[in-house]
Amino acid sequence: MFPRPIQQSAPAVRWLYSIALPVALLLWLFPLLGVALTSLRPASDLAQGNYFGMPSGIAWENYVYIFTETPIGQYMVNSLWVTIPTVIGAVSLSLMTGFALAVYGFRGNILVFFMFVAGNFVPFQILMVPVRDMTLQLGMYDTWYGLALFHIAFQTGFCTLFMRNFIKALPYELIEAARVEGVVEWRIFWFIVLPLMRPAIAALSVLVFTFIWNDFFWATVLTQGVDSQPITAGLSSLNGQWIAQWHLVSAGSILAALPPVLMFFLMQKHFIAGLTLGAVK
Amino acid sequence: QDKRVVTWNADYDPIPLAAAEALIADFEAANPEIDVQLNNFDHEAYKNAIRNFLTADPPDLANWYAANRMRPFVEAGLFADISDVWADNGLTDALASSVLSSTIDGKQYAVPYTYYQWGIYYNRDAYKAAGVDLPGEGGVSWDQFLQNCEKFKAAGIDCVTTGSSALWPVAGIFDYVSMRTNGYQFHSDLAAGKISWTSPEARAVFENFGKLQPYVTANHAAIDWQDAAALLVQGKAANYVMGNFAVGVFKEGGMTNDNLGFMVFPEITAGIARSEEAPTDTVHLTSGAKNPDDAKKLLAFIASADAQTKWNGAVGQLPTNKNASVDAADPFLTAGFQALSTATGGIAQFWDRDADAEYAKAGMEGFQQFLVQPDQLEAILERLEQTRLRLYPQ
Amino acid sequence: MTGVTLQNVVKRYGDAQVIHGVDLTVEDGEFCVFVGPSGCGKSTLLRMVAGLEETSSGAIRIGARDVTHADPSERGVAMVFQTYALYPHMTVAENMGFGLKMTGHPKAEIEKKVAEAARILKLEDYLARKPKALSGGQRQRVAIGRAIVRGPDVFLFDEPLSNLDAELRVEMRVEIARLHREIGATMIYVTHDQVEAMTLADKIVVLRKGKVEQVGKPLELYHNPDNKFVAGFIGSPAMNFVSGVVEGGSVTAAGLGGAVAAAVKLPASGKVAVGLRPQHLRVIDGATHRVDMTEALGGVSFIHVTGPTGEKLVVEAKGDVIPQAGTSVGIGFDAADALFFDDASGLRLR
Amino acid sequence: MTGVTLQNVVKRYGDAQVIHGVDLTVEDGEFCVFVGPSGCGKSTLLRMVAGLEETSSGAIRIGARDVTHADPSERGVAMVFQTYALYPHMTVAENMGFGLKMTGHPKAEIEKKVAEAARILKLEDYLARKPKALSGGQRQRVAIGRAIVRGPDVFLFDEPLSNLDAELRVEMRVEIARLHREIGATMIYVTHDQVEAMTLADKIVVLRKGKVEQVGKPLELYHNPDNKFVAGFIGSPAMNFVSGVVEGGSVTAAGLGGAVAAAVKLPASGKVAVGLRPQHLRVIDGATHRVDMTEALGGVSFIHVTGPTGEKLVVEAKGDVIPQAGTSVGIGFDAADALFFDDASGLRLR
Amino acid sequence: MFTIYVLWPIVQSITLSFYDWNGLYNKDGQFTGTFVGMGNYAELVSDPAFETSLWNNLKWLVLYMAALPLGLFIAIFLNQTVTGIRLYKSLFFFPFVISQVVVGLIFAWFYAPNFGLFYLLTQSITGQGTAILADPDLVTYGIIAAGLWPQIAYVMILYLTGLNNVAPDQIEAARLDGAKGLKMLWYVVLPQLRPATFIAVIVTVIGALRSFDLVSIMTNGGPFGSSRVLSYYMFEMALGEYGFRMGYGAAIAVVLFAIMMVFITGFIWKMWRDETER
Ligand SMILES: Nc1ncnc2c1ncn2[C@@H]1O[C@H](COP(=O)(O)OP(=O)(O)OP(=O)(O)O)[C@@H](O)[C@H]1O
Ligand SMILES: Nc1ncnc2c1ncn2[C@@H]1O[C@H](COP(=O)(O)OP(=O)(O)OP(=O)(O)O)[C@@H](O)[C@H]1O
Ligand SMILES: [Mg+2]
Ligand SMILES: [Mg+2]
Repeated sequence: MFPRPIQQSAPAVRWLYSIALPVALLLWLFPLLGVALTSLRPASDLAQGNYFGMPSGIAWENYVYIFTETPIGQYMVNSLWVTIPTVIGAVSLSLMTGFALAVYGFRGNILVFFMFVAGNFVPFQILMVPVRDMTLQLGMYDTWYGLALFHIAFQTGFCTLFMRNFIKALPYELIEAARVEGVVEWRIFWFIVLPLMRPAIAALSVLVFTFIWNDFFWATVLTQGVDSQPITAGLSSLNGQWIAQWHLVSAGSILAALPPVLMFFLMQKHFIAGLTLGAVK
Repeated sequence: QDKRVVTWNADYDPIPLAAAEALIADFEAANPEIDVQLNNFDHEAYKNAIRNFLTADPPDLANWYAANRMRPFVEAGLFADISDVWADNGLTDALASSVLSSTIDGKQYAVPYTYYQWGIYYNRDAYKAAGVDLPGEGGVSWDQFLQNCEKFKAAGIDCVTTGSSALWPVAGIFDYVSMRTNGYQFHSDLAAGKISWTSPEARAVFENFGKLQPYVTANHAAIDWQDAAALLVQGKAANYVMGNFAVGVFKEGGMTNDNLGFMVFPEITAGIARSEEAPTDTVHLTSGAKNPDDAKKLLAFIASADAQTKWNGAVGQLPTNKNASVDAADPFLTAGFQALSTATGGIAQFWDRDADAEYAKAGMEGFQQFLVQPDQLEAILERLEQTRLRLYPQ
Repeated sequence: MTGVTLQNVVKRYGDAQVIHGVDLTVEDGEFCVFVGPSGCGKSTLLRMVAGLEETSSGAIRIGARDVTHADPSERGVAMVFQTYALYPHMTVAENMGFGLKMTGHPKAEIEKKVAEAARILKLEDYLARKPKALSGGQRQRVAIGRAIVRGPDVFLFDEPLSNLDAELRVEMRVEIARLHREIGATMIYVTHDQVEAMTLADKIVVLRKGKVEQVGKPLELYHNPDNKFVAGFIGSPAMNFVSGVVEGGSVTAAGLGGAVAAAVKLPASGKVAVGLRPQHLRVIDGATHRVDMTEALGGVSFIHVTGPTGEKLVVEAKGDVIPQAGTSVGIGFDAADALFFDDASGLRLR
Repeated sequence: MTGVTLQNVVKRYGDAQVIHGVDLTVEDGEFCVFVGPSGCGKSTLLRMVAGLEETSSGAIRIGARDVTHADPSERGVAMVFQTYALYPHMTVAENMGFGLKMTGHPKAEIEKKVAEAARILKLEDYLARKPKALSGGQRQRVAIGRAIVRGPDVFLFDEPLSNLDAELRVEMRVEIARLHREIGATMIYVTHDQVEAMTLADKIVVLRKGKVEQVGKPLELYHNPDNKFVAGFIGSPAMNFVSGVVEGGSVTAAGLGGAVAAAVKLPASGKVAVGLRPQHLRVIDGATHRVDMTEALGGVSFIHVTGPTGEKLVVEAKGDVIPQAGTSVGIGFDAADALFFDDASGLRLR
Repeated sequence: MFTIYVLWPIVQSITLSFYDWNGLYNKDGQFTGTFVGMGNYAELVSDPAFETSLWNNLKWLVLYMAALPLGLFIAIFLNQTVTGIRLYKSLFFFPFVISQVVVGLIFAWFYAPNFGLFYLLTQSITGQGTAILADPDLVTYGIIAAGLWPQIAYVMILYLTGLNNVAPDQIEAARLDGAKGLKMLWYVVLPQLRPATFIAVIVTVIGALRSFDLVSIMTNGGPFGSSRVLSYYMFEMALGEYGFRMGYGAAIAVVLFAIMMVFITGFIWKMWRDETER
């Protein structure tokens, strides 16, 4: 309703709007487009200073190169190893904590809940030294599971907040109705709450997936080698090697950006629902 | 199959790695009862990893750097005293140039096996393009160098280039200006926090540094040393104060022995014995070593002239053992060998290895800032002095 | 015997007491309706019977069993919620059979019972649909069906029709009445709709601020309220009240224009309230009351008048010939229709 | 002259036409009510007058000005929404003064006008409160106050009372009637509540599917509907319709048990619908109709019966003596009360 | 688990901030730090790098807020129903989905001296190319601009959903009241967007204070530390090549935590109010 629907304004304005839309989009995504283009430029173009002109050809070989000559594939696999268990772990844990916090009014409920919320906002830095130290002591430093374990723990805070609010928003009568019908609590959780949580689970999974995939800080802190570093950290160290080879940096960037972008496009509805429901990260 | 195992953690890039493996093969051939297991790390990751594995799961040997860089580990008792290796193999003599940097409190903790010289690499084509006379065999004088810079500037060519986004390249320039102005001992004392930044000597260094400043590539703070190398290759810059490892990059960029030149940094204060920068890489015995005896054998082997000749020959660096030889076909190596062996003033490690880590960092930031904002000199000096007083209370 | 008995039942939320010792017996097979103003505790009382709220003190018995502290599932009750509370991810059949499935009944039995309930409620054609694809009335039927399937002793309804529009409400009301006749189970029904209460109930319980004001058959409450609150609450439009003074055994109500003969036992002196329903009043010639407004609804008209004391009255009139707003009229009534209430306690004087 | 005139007004949404050429004149100071079934276009029509919906074709005039394409704020109208649409972040006073503030009136003047409106609506004590802290009725008053403050020529109301509970609704209805008497501005009022329409309107407009079915005074529509739709729509409970057959100048309605004398011009032959309001029917001895259900509401009872043809009738009965469900009765009526409608067109036969 | 990984470390960090520790255990695995009391904090007060970081953080905080009006502007621009608008909305949202690492690289490329688009742009305008990342006075703004890109996208989505929930009847009432354009926005729409604004402020503040990735990727805090922020400085001190002063790093983290705590408290307080109102 706000602003006034464009359909109600003069044809000239409508025409202007239809022009302005793509132009604005182009400007907005300009850096991204530039990088995408650069990733397809042959190295020779860059060497000749042809940074922005017509590329002399489409160089898919840049992608071939980074796959064959650099461990980017390994980095991506590492990312998956970290991301997928984290999504599964954090979501399933938070389903239970969220249910407990939303449905049972035990003492300290609100306190525990606020703990989760507050933990969610904590600057990573304050956790860094002890978490790194602990991971080291546990012998999980520089392993995907060390990183995933931390992510699960940390994301549980956010996910619980999200799940609790979602379950709270379900009509409480549903649970009461089931109780009157003689359904025990865990079955209520399994047969009533869980199926209704499906959209939330989807939204959260997508969200957590992108968060974790894009995480850089913990990747730097808790991993260091090709064998366990996820793509973000990997890209950063490759960037150190690909000095002045912007076509490679660009190709790597595009690759690193691809999974979350795909995820976003496939699960757009859930993603945005998740963001606005959870709203905090 | 009852070989005794020696474990060795290293941080080699592919070429040095191959050379190290060859070295190990030679050693194992000579000592068939010993099995050396090299565990190679990513170069950057290694700096982090060493702090962990020395405590958690120490190998027998570990790569690291000499001088101040090894001090924390020595003080935490993580590196073992190997004075006996030095004594037993006559290394004090063979590795004479590296004794100082391997020694803490009178004991040796490292076996140096390679270093590389720093100096000025220049593009002959750029000289020609700007109509500047090529430097002669012994380089140019300071005044001449500055005059050349003026000409380069007129021709739109950066006289001196560097890429300081990682900070350390500026330290190379500063070290040279510092050593040429006040000599090696001054550099060493400055790095050790013994000299005030506001002293006349220090000011003199910055004055000379300031003469160079206008001719240094603008925006060097935003680029990496490789980016700057590209500028030299493309002839957009004429001179580059760098370590010998950069030669590979220059050549990859298309330069050849014909248009790439090397000279030592010009003399500034007349009469000061010339000193050079040559960062040394070392291998250490860890305190937690499980097989120290065989590890010491390997250390001795690494220190030997033959092993060093071979390894450095493969990698293109200079051996620390004075009895080793270098590839005569490589003009830069021979020049470097020549420069170092005639450096009567002394061999410096490099600012960030001679100085304590925190102090080194503060210093480099100051150098970089000075190259960007020379008018901030007073503020920079004052800040550095404060840092010095904090880290080295008088 | 599966009636419901409440014995001095009390509910407290923290410090706030919302149910103040309710005693009530609902007979086996009876249709009992709770009415009362919003917030009086109808829902709370019902939910205590269901076991969804803890009982702070007192006892609740269903049949002979004391269920005061029993789990909802063990009480043999079924509840129909205002919001229906259908499980949105299950079909109608699954919704209805869910309770049985969870308590481990065999599949065939569940199916039979669901089919039976669907027949009673004419839901056969919708069994495979999800609740979303149903109209409001159909959803309401499914909610009732879910209750029927389990064959409970007691049905509980919390304003089951208030989310339906007027027309459907009438229809479903008739449906529930039929259902009660058909199954004959004990039912407790919460509503704030006069008509529902009057037409459905065997017994109406009027609640006010967590206390029972009166219990009785609908017309009994209408004609024979125990107190001023019930008199004013039951019946629409509401009863007119005029304050009167007892003087020497008779009542003088200035708002009605004078003395009212009272065939009841009056206090020696003091104030009373005289109650008269709009249909018991009529407009006559006179000049005691001023007409504020008239509302002609076709078959019937309501005349709002203000008496000499400023008290407002509503008069129901048949036919269309009604006085103009602003004119003055008199008010006539049959004193036998008047009810009298003690002014302080509100109790009916009989 | 600030009446409202609609001239062949049409509204289309894309291809769907929802208002089909409405002609209507609302006189200056008149209280005009739009009624009709849900979705018939009442709100749309009102919003077109307000300028919130574009008018696809036709003309709208307010007073002498053609406002068909004028901006809402320029039309001199004020609207009261069903949801009140109060600005939640402003106090009552700010809410009421907002319109004047937007049009740049000086502060002192705004304050004066707000105070005046608050006095009329008895809102003086709440001026500093936010809407959240008000009851439903008070909010409604603020919404009206906001309209008053701007001193518009025409007030528009879209079901302003439907979010209030029954009691408040009556109260606010009286309030609005008083307001209209007091300000005397032109008002257009949309509702689906029979009683509101009958009691408030000077003129009722019955809409159906985007067309005007009949316009007239309330009782005129009640007693003298133009067609079957209006007859069935106005009056509650609704009129009973029984189909009859014209035979030789008289009507035979089997559902009523035989011939009905018709004092109207009948077609030569064919079917007609006979309309009789519940209060015009009475239960008599007989066995033509079966009693389905009875609803005793106290003063009045409704008896639902099914005739021999299966047609259902509702009979209104005074008093409490009513037949039992399941018994058989006869139906009596006065033929003069019956209305006759053409079966095909639904038009009233007169 | 949450306790082990989140709550307990906070306590540990605070404890650690009173020690001087180089991150090494000796060969017996014993902690080698020494207790220095408030020493680390005392040092912080006089540490110019810390001061720079704090200032930069302040700049981040203030300038990041620009994401709010800009995001709102784009949201309003896109809040129409024309064909394909859904696609437009999601494309506009793109930057947010991309890793900050990638964003950093993209902008580094954009700012690169000599051939970076921004450099060329400034060159063509002023004749003198500006290498933002080499300029100590501009570098922080350059990084903030990069950070704003995804942040604006995020805020935009929040506002878009907010706009979706704006009560149409209030807008209509305001139209009748004669409010238009900016007045409408200011008096009627914005107050209704308060929840969205609140969340946007929170995420923006957190984003500003967590600004680690971009600094690390784009400049490593340089040139000469002028683009440091607390979060990066902490990392540098604790795990950087010239760092390994764990205690000092912990002290920085505690300061950062204290700043954040102000906002966390605000958020919790508001949530608590909502919760109890319900
Ligand atoms: N959880 C609670 N905590 C405190 N007081 C409560 C709680 N639930 C209900 N109450 C109070 O108990 C009283 C009775 O509430 P209840 O819902 O039973 O009223 P009701 O008669 O059903 O009203 P309505 O007709 O509006 O549904 C109310 O005054 C309410 O404020
Ligand atoms: N934006 C729209 N697009 C298409 N059709 C619409 C739109 N708005 C309303 N309609 C249609 O116009 C018709 C009239 O709607 P309107 O809201 O005026 O009905 P109403 O009489 O106010 O109904 P109610 O009593 O339910 O409020 C309806 O059939 C509705 O479906
Ligand atoms: Mg209730
Ligand atoms: Mg409507």
